[in-house]
Amino acid sequence: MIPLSWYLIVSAALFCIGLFGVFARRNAVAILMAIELMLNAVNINLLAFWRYRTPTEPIGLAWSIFVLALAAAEAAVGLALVISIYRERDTVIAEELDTLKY
Amino acid sequence: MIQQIIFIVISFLTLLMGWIVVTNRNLFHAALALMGSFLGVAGLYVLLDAGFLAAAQLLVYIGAISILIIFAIMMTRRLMQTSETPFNNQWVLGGITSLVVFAVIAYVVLQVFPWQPGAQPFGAAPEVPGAVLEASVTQLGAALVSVDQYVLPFEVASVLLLAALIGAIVVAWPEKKE
Amino acid sequence: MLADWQFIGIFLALSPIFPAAPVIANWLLGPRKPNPLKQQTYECGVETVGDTWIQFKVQYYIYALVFVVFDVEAVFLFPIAAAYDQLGLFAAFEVVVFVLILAVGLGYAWSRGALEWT
Amino acid sequence: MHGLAAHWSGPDMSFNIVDFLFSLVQLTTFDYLRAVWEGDMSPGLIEAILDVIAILTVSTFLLLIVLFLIWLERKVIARIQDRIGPNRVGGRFGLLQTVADVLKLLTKETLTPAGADTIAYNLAPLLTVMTALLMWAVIPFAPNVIGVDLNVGLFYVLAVSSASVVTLLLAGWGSNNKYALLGAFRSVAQLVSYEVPMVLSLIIPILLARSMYMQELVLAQTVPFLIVAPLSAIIFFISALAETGRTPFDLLEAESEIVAGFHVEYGGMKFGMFFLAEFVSTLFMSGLFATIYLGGWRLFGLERLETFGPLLGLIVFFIKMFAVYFVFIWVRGTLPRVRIDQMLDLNWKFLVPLSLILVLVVAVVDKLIPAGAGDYYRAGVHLVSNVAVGFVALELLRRHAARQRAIYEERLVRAHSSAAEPEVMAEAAH
Repeated sequence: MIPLSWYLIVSAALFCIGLFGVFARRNAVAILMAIELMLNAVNINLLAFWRYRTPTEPIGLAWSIFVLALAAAEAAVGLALVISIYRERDTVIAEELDTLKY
Repeated sequence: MIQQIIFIVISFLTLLMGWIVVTNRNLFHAALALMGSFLGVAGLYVLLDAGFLAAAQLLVYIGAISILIIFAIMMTRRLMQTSETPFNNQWVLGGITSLVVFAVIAYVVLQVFPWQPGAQPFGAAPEVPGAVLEASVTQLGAALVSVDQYVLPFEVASVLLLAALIGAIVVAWPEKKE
Repeated sequence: MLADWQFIGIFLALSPIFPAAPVIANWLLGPRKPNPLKQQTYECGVETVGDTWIQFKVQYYIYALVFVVFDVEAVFLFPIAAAYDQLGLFAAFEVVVFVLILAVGLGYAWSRGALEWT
Repeated sequence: MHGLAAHWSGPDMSFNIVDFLFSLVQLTTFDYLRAVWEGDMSPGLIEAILDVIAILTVSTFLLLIVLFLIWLERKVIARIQDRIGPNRVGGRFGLLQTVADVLKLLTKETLTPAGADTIAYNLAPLLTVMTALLMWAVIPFAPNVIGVDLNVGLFYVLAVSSASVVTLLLAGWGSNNKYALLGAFRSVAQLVSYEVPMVLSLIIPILLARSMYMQELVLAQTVPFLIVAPLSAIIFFISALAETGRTPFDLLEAESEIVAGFHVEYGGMKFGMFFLAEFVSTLFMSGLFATIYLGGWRLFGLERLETFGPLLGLIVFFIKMFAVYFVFIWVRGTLPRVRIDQMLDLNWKFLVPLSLILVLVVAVVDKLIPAGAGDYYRAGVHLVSNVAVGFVALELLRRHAARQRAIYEERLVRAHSSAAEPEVMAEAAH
């Protein structure tokens, strides 16, 4: 007997922790990790609504798999960018990557 | 009752691990906590009767994405050794924003869905025969390739993965030295 | 459904006992006389120079990358394989297209020389 | 637990030692206990207690059988290399050799290297054994003996085994040692690479059985999948060799060439745990191979016998599992170690493309077979298509090898002619 709202609250909390990480961390890898947390929170939401609203149809399952694929693609490209930037600029601190400003 | 306790324990651990991910100075420990958080989320999936997604979470997030992250951490490590502050100078603002976002979402959620177990609407998961839930995996498989359901997102997902693979190789692979 | 996973949950909770018991027994039975020499990092008898950081090749990352892509592909293909009874020939062609699109990625990595261990 | 036999029922059954022993022989002990305890305890509690009993039994059994496996491996390897092997401790056959080794490990000092990351360093040996044990939860030992028949059975196995890769990174990082970290990176590259063909080859049994339930995978094997899909079985076997880090893919811990790899800094029982996990997971891979390719507990319907069927099934399963395990040892005793570039080339340029093509071929061929066709007809068609794919692959491999040889020989000849030193000429003259 777990109400839907509990899942939603937990997912919101996880999302906001991730959001805080994205806002506050300096390291680009850490920011990507925080984004992964946010994507996980999204998936909890999707599956919670699937289980409580349409458990007989695989809507939530299908979309959460797509989110999974998206997360994998995002992590792959994001981390490749971080590695590439590190090789060029010798830093992965997000604030120091500001050449576009000038 | 037992389910509620399990839920609370799992979500507490998940959130705690998430908190460690965003606050820990040591990036490797942050990555470990991230794995713990992923595992906790997989536990939530199991409570939601989505066993397949829990296994997929384990396979993709813990088995694959975490490894990518740890590889990236180790390849860019030199700067992380110095004891710098993990946060930038706008962390107070970021914290406030996150708190506000959380408050708004929580307020809306609790307005629509009551928090007491058993209260309507959706105070408890609807009763579904176990066989139906177990068959959801094959249902999912059939839906993924069925023309009037998910075949387009399915093929687009493969294109997305292809793009990610090629893009990441282009970005990360050093140019050949002539 | 949940009852099935109960077994896994209990297993997960109990399984640390089995490796922990011998390690703790080892800790209780073994001698405890640490000294700096014993705790040195093993580097073939030579003293350690610098910290444990080495320049890793991008190669490792590329392998993990291709692995991630094929792992996600497996997540899509497993439920389809399990539901293969309900599907027609057309579904088989969709699977073929799906796999071939990803095979292009593998082919690209190959032709770019990214799979080469140098 | 799925019970075939519902002999044990009735609201007021009491414990009876004869019935209990009989239920042990029938492998229906859990149904018996369930019937005995019914009414005394709530059903949830009964299930939980039975789960705990099952877990403790299986895990203890696995930990103990590793003692035997290590002895077996040493003995067989010794025989293959024309040695005697363990022969002092515990009688002529050295049966207690491993027990002595364990006692030695238990009395070693537990050291933590200076500067180690204590959390990662101590977590790694725990996690590696945990993942090795957790995989056994879905293996069907007999018709009615399986931890739990999950609806994602085989997928669960893959998920847990992929999670075990992380422990290597933990160990490598935690030790604060360059060699350990380098070893961990190499190991992870190997495991991650070989996971791709393994995952792809495991899609094929699922395609053929149309199910991920382990029991249904066994039930679907009227013709063992080793015959229906031999290529998939071979690919799985090769990648299982690599996943468990055994010869010819044991370059992670090539004792004779590099220091032991990611677990250099481990000693005593912590090292023992890595060793243990390696054996448990090798045995698991044998069990998995026996289950999905050799028909698990099936033996021409003999396991359907009324009373002793389940026990027979259990014995059959164990015989198959140990037969596969023996092949693992045999391979170790026969083949030399490969180089890391050869290993990765074999994977990415041969096994992965081959398994991709195989998945496509099996998927299409399976749909082309008319719906009403019998099991043997289907098996025959799949076998033919598999052999065709395998033949083409081998032919391509052969041509590639011939080309490589030609290039190599040409280079050799050129080196000789350009050098043209008197010594070389003299040697050639002899």
